[in-house]
Amino acid sequence: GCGGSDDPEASTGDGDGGGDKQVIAAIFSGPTNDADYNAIGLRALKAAESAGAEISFSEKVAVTDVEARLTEAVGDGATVVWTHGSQFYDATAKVAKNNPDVNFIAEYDGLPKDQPANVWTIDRQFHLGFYGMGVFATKLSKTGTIGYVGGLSLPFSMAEVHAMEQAIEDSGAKATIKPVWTGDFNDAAKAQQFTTQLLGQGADVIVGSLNVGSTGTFQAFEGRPAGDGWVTAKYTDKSAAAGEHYAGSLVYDFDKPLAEVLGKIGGGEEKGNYLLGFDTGVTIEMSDSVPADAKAAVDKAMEDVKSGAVKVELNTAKIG
Amino acid sequence: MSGIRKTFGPVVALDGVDFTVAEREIHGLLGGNGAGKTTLMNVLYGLYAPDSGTVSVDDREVEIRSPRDAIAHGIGMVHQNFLQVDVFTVAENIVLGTDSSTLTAADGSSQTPAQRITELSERFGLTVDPSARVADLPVGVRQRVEILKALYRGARILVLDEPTTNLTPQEVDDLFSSMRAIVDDGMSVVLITHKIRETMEVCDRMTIMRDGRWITTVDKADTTADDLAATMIGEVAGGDAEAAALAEAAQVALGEEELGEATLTHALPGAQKAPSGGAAAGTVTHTPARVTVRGLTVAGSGGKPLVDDVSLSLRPGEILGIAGVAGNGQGELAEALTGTRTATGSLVVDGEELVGRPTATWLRRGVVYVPEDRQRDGILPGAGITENLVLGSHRTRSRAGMINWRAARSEAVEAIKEFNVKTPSAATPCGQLSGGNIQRVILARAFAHEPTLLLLHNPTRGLDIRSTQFVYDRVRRAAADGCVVIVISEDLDEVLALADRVTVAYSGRLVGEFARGEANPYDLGRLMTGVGA
Amino acid sequence: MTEFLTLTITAMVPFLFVAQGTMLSGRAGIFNVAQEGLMLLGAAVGYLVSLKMGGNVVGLIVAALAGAVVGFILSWATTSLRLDQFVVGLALFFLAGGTASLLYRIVIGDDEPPRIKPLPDLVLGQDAMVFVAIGLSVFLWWWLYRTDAGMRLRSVGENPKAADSLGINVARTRMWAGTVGAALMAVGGAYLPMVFSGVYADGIVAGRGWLAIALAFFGGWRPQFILAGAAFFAAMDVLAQRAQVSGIGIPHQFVSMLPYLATLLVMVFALRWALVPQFLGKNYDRESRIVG
Amino acid sequence: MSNDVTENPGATEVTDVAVAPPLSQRARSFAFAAIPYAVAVLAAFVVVGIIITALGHDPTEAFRAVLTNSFRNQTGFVQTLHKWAPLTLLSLAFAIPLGAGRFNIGGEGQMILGTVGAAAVGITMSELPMVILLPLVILVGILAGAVWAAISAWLMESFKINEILSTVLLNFVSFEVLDYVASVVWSDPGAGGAVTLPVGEGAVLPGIGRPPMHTGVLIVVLVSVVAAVMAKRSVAGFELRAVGLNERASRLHGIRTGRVAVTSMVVAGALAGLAGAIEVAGVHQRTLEGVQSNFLLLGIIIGLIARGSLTAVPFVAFGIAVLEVGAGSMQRVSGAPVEIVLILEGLILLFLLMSDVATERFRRARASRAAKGALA
Ligand SMILES: Nc1ncnc2c1ncn2[C@@H]1O[C@H](COP(=O)(O)OP(=O)(O)OP(=O)(O)O)[C@@H](O)[C@H]1O
Ligand SMILES: Nc1ncnc2c1ncn2[C@@H]1O[C@H](COP(=O)(O)OP(=O)(O)OP(=O)(O)O)[C@@H](O)[C@H]1O
Ligand SMILES: [Mg+2]
Ligand SMILES: [Mg+2]
Repeated sequence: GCGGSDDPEASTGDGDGGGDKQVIAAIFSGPTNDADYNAIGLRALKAAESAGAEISFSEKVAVTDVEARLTEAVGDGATVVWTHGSQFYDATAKVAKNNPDVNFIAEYDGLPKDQPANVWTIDRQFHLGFYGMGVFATKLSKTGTIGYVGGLSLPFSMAEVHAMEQAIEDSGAKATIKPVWTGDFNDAAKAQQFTTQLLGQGADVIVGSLNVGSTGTFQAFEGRPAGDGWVTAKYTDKSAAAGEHYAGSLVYDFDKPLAEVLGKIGGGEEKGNYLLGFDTGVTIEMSDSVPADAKAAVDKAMEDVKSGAVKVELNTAKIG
Repeated sequence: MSGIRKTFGPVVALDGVDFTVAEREIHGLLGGNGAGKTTLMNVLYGLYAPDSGTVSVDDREVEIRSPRDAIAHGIGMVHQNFLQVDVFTVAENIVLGTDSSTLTAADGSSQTPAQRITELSERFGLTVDPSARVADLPVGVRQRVEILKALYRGARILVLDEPTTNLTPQEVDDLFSSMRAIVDDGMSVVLITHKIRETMEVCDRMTIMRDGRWITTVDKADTTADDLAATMIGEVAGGDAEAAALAEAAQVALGEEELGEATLTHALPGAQKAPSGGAAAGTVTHTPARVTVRGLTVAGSGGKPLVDDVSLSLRPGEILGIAGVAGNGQGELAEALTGTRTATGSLVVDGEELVGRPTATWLRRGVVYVPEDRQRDGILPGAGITENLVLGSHRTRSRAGMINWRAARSEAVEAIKEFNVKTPSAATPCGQLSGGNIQRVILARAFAHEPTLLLLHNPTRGLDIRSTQFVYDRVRRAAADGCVVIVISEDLDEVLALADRVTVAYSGRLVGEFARGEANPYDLGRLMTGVGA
Repeated sequence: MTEFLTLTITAMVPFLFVAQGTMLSGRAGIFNVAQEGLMLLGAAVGYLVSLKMGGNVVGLIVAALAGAVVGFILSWATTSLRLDQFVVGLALFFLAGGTASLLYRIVIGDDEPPRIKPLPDLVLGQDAMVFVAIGLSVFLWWWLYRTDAGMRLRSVGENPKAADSLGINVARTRMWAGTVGAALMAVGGAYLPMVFSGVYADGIVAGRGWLAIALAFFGGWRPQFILAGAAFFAAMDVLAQRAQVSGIGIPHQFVSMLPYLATLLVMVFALRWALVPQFLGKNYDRESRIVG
Repeated sequence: MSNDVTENPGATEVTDVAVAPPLSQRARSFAFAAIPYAVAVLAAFVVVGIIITALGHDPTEAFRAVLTNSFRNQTGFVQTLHKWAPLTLLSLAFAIPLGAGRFNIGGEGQMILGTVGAAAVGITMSELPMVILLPLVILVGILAGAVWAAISAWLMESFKINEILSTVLLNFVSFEVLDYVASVVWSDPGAGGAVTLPVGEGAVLPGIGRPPMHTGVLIVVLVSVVAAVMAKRSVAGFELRAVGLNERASRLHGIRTGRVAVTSMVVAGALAGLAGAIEVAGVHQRTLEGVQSNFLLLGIIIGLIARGSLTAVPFVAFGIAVLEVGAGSMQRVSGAPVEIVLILEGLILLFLLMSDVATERFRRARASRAAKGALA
């Protein structure tokens, strides 16, 4: 499952993708077959391809190497370069400054300072989504203890937890959140161990904010009767792998955002910030086994956030 | 074995050697350092694959690809430096590689390894404690373990590569009686040694090798010690002069302090006793001491110190001989006297106190140590001869922290010529050299230091007659230049031949003292065994 | 408490397999440093086989075989060709790791991977491999210290020249010890998807291979101490997680240091058992007089 | 036997303190040595080429990327040098203690601490002018790395704790330290990874040329020259190797073996720390999770391929850097799956070693034939 190769010699590296065919090079942090964050990235890229763009990509790119990959991509004549994952923003901005006649799409949580004139950012606004997950978890929890399993304790992760706390407050329930960080978004074993401990400590809903590590959270439910506890995931629908305790997932979709940004760039609008939210491709998919009231509450929450009836505060203050 | 040829890169170690051992005989294998003795036996034992040549056992040609085959053909070997697993017990080392479950005694009844070991050690007088860790054992006992290993595997041909070099006189005697018992049992023994006395004592026949070639094989009956000495030394090309020069070492090899002179003179015409050390002639007797040792003590793990309150006063040019049976603290004493082991007390060289100073300082003051265990303490096996010659003087010779290797290299080439080190090049890793040649490298290094205090521990162990004589001459020359020399040796003849003054190491202390000439072997022997003390 | 024990034991198992495998090769003188790659390979093969051919047992067996192949290459290259053990080990680490994710990509493609059935509990809520791992440790101890063959293996790692001079085939001994050792490492890797994750992923091993090497040293290259060491390390790890879950004030980064620092602290008082095989990582050349 | 002592035709040891053969010879043996290596790389490409084709991609494209990427243009070359710098330093950090027979597997931990130290200064004192800040950043990075290594050295000397054990464990500790610094202490709120805030302007190594090559590369050139000379000619270099070859004999000949071993570890740490400081001041202007990349493993490999010869290290490192930079772009250019890169690197390593054996055997065969000839 890999990108079709483009012939660098053929495509002249002439600047702003205005008008003529866009040559897109994408950078992914992990394997594109992870059925997770990178997979949705590749899907969006493929969508752009079928929309007529020429694509190529590198996967499993470490942050330390991204600058090299980017410069090469530009050197090989890419007109639009997309880095999928906000850990790549700094390198992207840096390369963008050095290559003013190429367009860049980066991801960033918030509004970056001195964003170059040829850079679009996609702000993932995870806190909005996790407000919904907070409502979801509160509805599902009987014990009133909710486990949050994160990877690295990054600012966006803090924002997610705070958003969930806000959701609990707004709903007036007295649930509490036990947040833990495994130190690695992809270490399923650690996720499984932490989840087991959380369940042992009385949590009955586990909200996962991991990548491939999420399978560990599912695995921790093995041997528990159905209905005894719930687990949720992030980025993609994981119903196939999760099993009967799977309540749903906060699903992100980059097809539309990427297409729209590419369109704007094609239209000559080279700089901007694209906000991800329930109105632009984010939804909470819930499995059928979830009780109706929970479903309703979540749907309402998503509406409120969308309409602005609920203001979710972006709070990255440290926890634990 | 016939037509055996073996080369190591450029080195021709064996050049078409023929060698035959008869049944029920002890066959001496003699030859200078690097003659190829060890290599020949390693070929027989399947450790080295010969380039050409054949081996037959009981008149049947056999192919020996590995020690496994050798063992299968009843060949056992005791190596020049033991091959034992230090962390294993004696019993484990002996039974290693065999099937301990299916043992059958002579009478066909089944037998446990322990039983077999005790049986063997009784039969051949090789007493060992099967449950002891070999690492903790004195060399003499480890020697027995090596022999037992071979016997345990039912060896019918037993090769002993310089077995006596690390043994005390008593142990040598024990070993020889064991060897007798072994041949009386219908086996054969090959004994590699440099000591003619020993060969004459136990061997039925001897083969002499030189420069990787077979020279001659003779029956004990038709030869004399002196003839052997002559043949080993080689065609006395230089005639009387060379013969004379080697006479003394030959004597030590013969171990005949008194007769030596007489017999040797007709064996090697023109030989007469070489002049003794510079200080001996009494002229310098009144010059002040150059090295003074007061109450030098090395604490032992138990209550008893390893080196116990040793005091000495040595004049320039004096050669002090310290005789003694191995294991009486000689090693510790040597290290304490050369600043390589923590000690208390005082040692003053040219008015400077050295105890407590780092080893480097001792070296800078010209304190030079020729250790007993060459492989372990003497050389950097993986490094070339040049580096090994630089070791120790590397700091003093350096300018601005840099070593001039070009100079070092040419010095090395000189030293190799002067000390007759048999090596393809100055870059050859020292570890590849034969036992004797390694010692020559170490000596070359020692004398290059222009020592003020030179301590040699068993300096000629494993050296052939030529090298031995060479060492004696160099020691005397150093003494003549005013260097203080201490020779610690378990070889009484050697001590008597070299020393102006003789004392005896007994359980960490120095007992008795004889001026040259007064010392007679019998008194010394009593002191060495603690009787006289 | 029982939960704590269960977690500890389960966490210990993969370390145990890999560390004992490292020990077995090491006692014969082969210092395998490809653990990380072997575990990945074992995990991928174990997962894929269990998934496609059904059944963890088959998965474990095939994983072991895959590991054995890599181990054989390592042993052969370091005994017959006398190549540097470290470099070959690291090269095989790359090869095995690459092969693992390539196999996964070929078989699974871009689809979402289904989770395989976890190993069933045998007794006391523990799966069979727990008992295999502990049994293996006991067996290895017995075999190494109570049998002729075990003694031969140890002698090859301590002083191959001595072993050789007694007719022991150094090369062959190292060959199979290295091969079996690597197989155990792969099994340790295969245990991960079968218990912790249900699926294979490139990040699944996450440095556990290197920790297993540390554990081999921690246990002084002796099966019984390695068992104890692995248990101790796993316990510390689980304890650190417990601390974070219970939400004590300390930042989790520091809590997570506990197992590593505790291990070092224990070593400070463990002089006596901290032994290493004399010829660990050193190739043997019969005709060379220079050791190592 | 005749003592025909020559000035060593073709020294067996390829180590620095071994007697060096005359230049002409070295040149010839160098050319002679080059061929098998080329063959080895080719063989690896063939094997991988088959795999790539089997997967339905174009191998020629892939290999063009791997081999030419470093030299195709300015950018590729600068990238290669930027990789070469830390690779060289980390492989020195492995090779130097190796000389004393110690295995420093802690290079990445020491480097990470180096980045942390450098970033700490660069962030907290960001206002200082370059003349003060930059040297300070480098210095603190070096110190941090040295201290981290000193812990292992101390455990090794005082408690006889095997350095492999301690360095491996300390690597894992250093990951946590970095995580804490990058996601708690100086965390960059916008970043989607554990990344610190950028360091001050004054903490950035000036660049040369277009695209800019950071001057850290020059520092590394300097360091590797010094290291090579020290190893070859200096007393320290000699003592280091002596300790590695025979610790007892070294001590008996006045070498402070313990001190030498400890020093070698600390120096190694300092070099790894310098690598960290250069990555911060030259490449990232900050420290971040994964800053250590795979430099440790590659460094070890380089050190071992160079057989501990500090002179050879920079050259081997350059070869590996070319491979790394090229391999990185392979997928985007050819579409071949990224795992292939690992397989390719593994195979190249294996085949390189094997070619070594092949040439060695060939040389021996020639030598013995020559010897026989001389005899006749
Ligand atoms: N493994 C080896 N590698 C290289 N050269 C060797 C090796 N073994 C022996 N030689 C060389 O072969 C020659 C014969 O060595 P050997 O050890 O057989 O002599 P030797 O008769 O035992 O001398 P000594 O009495 O000093 O032990 C020497 O020049 C030695 O350097
Ligand atoms: N102050 C001292 N008092 C007594 N003996 C000493 C003293 N210093 C050194 N020695 C002895 O001399 C030997 C060599 O000393 P030196 O310090 O040069 O080597 P080292 O101890 O291996 O070096 P380091 O101390 O760096 O480990 C030591 O092993 C010790 O036995
Ligand atoms: Mg010999
Ligand atoms: Mg000391």
